[in-house]
Amino acid sequence: MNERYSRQTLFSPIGEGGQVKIKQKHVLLLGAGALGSANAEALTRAGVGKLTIVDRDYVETSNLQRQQLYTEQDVEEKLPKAEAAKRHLHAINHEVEVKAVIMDATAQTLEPLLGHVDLIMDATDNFETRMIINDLSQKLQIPWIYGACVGSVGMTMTILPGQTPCLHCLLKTIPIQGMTCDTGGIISPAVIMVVAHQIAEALKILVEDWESVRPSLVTFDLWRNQYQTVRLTKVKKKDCLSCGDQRTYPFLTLENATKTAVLCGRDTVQVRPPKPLKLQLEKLAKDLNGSGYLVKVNPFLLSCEKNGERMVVFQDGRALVHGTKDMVHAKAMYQSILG
Amino acid sequence: MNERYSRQTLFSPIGEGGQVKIKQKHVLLLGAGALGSANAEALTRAGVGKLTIVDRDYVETSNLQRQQLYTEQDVEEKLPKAEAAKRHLHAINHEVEVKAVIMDATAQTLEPLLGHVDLIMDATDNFETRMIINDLSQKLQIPWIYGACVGSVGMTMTILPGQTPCLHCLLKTIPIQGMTCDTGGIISPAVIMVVAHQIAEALKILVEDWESVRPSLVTFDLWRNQYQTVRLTKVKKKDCLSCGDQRTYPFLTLENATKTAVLCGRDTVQVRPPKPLKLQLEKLAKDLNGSGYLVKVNPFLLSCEKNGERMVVFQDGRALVHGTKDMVHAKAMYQSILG
Amino acid sequence: MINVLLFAQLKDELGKETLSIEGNGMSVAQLKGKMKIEFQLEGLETVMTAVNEEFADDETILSDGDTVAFIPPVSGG
Amino acid sequence: MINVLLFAQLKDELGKETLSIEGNGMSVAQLKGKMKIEFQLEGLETVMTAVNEEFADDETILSDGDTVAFIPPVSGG
Repeated sequence: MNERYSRQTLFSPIGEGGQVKIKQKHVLLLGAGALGSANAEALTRAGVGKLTIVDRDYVETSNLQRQQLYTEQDVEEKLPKAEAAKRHLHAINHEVEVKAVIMDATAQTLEPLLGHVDLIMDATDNFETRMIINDLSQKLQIPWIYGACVGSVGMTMTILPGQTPCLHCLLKTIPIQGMTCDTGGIISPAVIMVVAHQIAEALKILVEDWESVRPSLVTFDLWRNQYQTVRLTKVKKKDCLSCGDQRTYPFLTLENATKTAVLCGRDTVQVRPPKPLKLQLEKLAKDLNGSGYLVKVNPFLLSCEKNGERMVVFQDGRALVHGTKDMVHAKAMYQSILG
Repeated sequence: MNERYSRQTLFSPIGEGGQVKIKQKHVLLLGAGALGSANAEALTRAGVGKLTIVDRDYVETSNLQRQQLYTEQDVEEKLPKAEAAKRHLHAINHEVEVKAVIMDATAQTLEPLLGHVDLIMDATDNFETRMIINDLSQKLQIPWIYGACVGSVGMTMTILPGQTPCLHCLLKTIPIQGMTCDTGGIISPAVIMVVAHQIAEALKILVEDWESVRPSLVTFDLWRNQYQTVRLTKVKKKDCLSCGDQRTYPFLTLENATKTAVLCGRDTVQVRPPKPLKLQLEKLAKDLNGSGYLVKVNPFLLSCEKNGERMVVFQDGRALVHGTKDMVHAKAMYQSILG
Repeated sequence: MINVLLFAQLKDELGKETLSIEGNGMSVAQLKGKMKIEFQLEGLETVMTAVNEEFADDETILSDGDTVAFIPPVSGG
Repeated sequence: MINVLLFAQLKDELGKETLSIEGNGMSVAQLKGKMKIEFQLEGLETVMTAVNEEFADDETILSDGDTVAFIPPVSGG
């Protein structure tokens, strides 16, 4: 018996046999922010065989309030999150093979990483990327675990291809103008409550205890003392384009992705959503105002500024991010505001 | 605006005003094990003014699977948990004043630490210590947050003196022979789910949002997909000896504490519960057997051995811990088995 | 009567967690429309709906005694 | 009939989460005694009891339709 995992193997649904299985598995974790760092730490402590962490961001001061693993030193060094996470994880459990991938996750960049992956953990901050995960999960038959949080609220759901409904069955269109952590704030209990559910589901999947996998969506609000599970028995749609009979995996096509382009000579990146939106600019302005942005709005566009960066958002969802030529950064900023 | 806490002040029930209050508060955290380390990390990241951590234990390999903050290096150095936690917390947020107290918590050792404490967080592993916290909370009018976990199960409850029922109202006698992490095992999701609830309640108390404090007990089982809140409106007892009209704070007296004594010349510590128990030795033997102990049992006593240490437990709850003269260690071993 | 449960920020917008509303025979979409007008609730178009703790779409028909929960989807992380 | 909900290890001991049992007019203590005999459930003496999601003591009298949850107290940490 490995002393390190003794309390985990004592838990009878895992046992010695389960621990061996956990050790043989490869988990891909998408995102190394709040949900990502906490998920990474728990999976590493639990002794997963291999962990691939994908993230496009670096560590900033405002992350420290809720993102595990990271220290003030990481902020000072402006380390990419995936790399900083990898270093801390190695100090926690050198037995786990951690691979840090610093990149913007798109359908095209993600798919090559998914060979021999047993489970995808969602720790992203937007529905566009989740819909890509959802399509890849169906295409490659890899389970994934949706998790999301904002304020004191969170939500999670486990998707087993060929068995449960998929996220596309639930969300016919990608919801827009949800609250994001950049507009609604976030407290750490909401993060770790989601992670508690995600890791419990992950362990069930890794030890192949399929019967115990939660069949419902969970939603909660820790400040308002709410918790609800929602059964999903009627949700699976035969004509779902992601998991149905005539599936096309629509979110793997370039036309359904957010586009970015550097505008020559202007130090500006244009960000364009896959389909024109109809934003409620006044509402967006109110949210951004509350969150420290300097905002101007008229019926056609909204201009917001913070920390020397300026973004102009048009009613159809198109945006110009000024003061940068970095397309990944511009897209991240866009999604941090529009969700 | 302090950039570090920007996402937390954006959360409107906290706001800038709440952040100022959090900074002014002093939290005492009892225990630096699984619940303790995760609570310590969250409170430190949230920017509490002062954090006192009390723990009697040091970091071991078997802790790493679920106890945040700690690394393989801490195990190698056999650092006391309170001290190891303090070092890691300083790297995360140097603004928080962390005080590490390495000691066995009893009514007598705890009370002197509670001057100017605004909140007590429970991260202990036994009901005896919780009943001491509960009495001190009532005597000194300090809120406390009960939290406990084992296997995939957890439980939490917030106690506001003069307002809510206390733990003694709920538990007329200290339950014995519950599952402990040493007999039932533990997975990290159960830990962090409890911590999510405890930290949400802590933040409400620290920002003095009394209306949002959860009025019910929460219990859950993440593997069996169960979650239940239990209202406590009829629980408060006028004649409760801890919070009632004729209160005597019974758990602050020496006669209600577990006693330890070194048996001269025998390299053995005797541990004696406050009142004689009536243990189900056969059941205890079964639990211990499953958890890697070498167990012998007869109708009068049970003998168990692991890692070169041997303990003999009599049916009335008295125990002899062989191979040590360390009373704190012997008591910790006793409580890790009997809860 | 239909029992309505409001989650997260919807609870704050309305100032309470639960309410009873006439809605026998209505679809979920119709109930949303009615609530939008009566209570000036914003953003009900994009919320998820559960009827008796079961996920439901806009076309689901409601009966007296049903409990309808409106749950805003969450995208942060 | 009384609806009984079994939490945590009690669910495993009985092999299911819920059951219906005759118990109108019984006290919680009597129901515990009956379940101990009928299902060989161990350790019911030390579990917490909730009746209709409200904490209840052993003397609480039960009525048909009540939901009784048995919840083992947790001490680890």
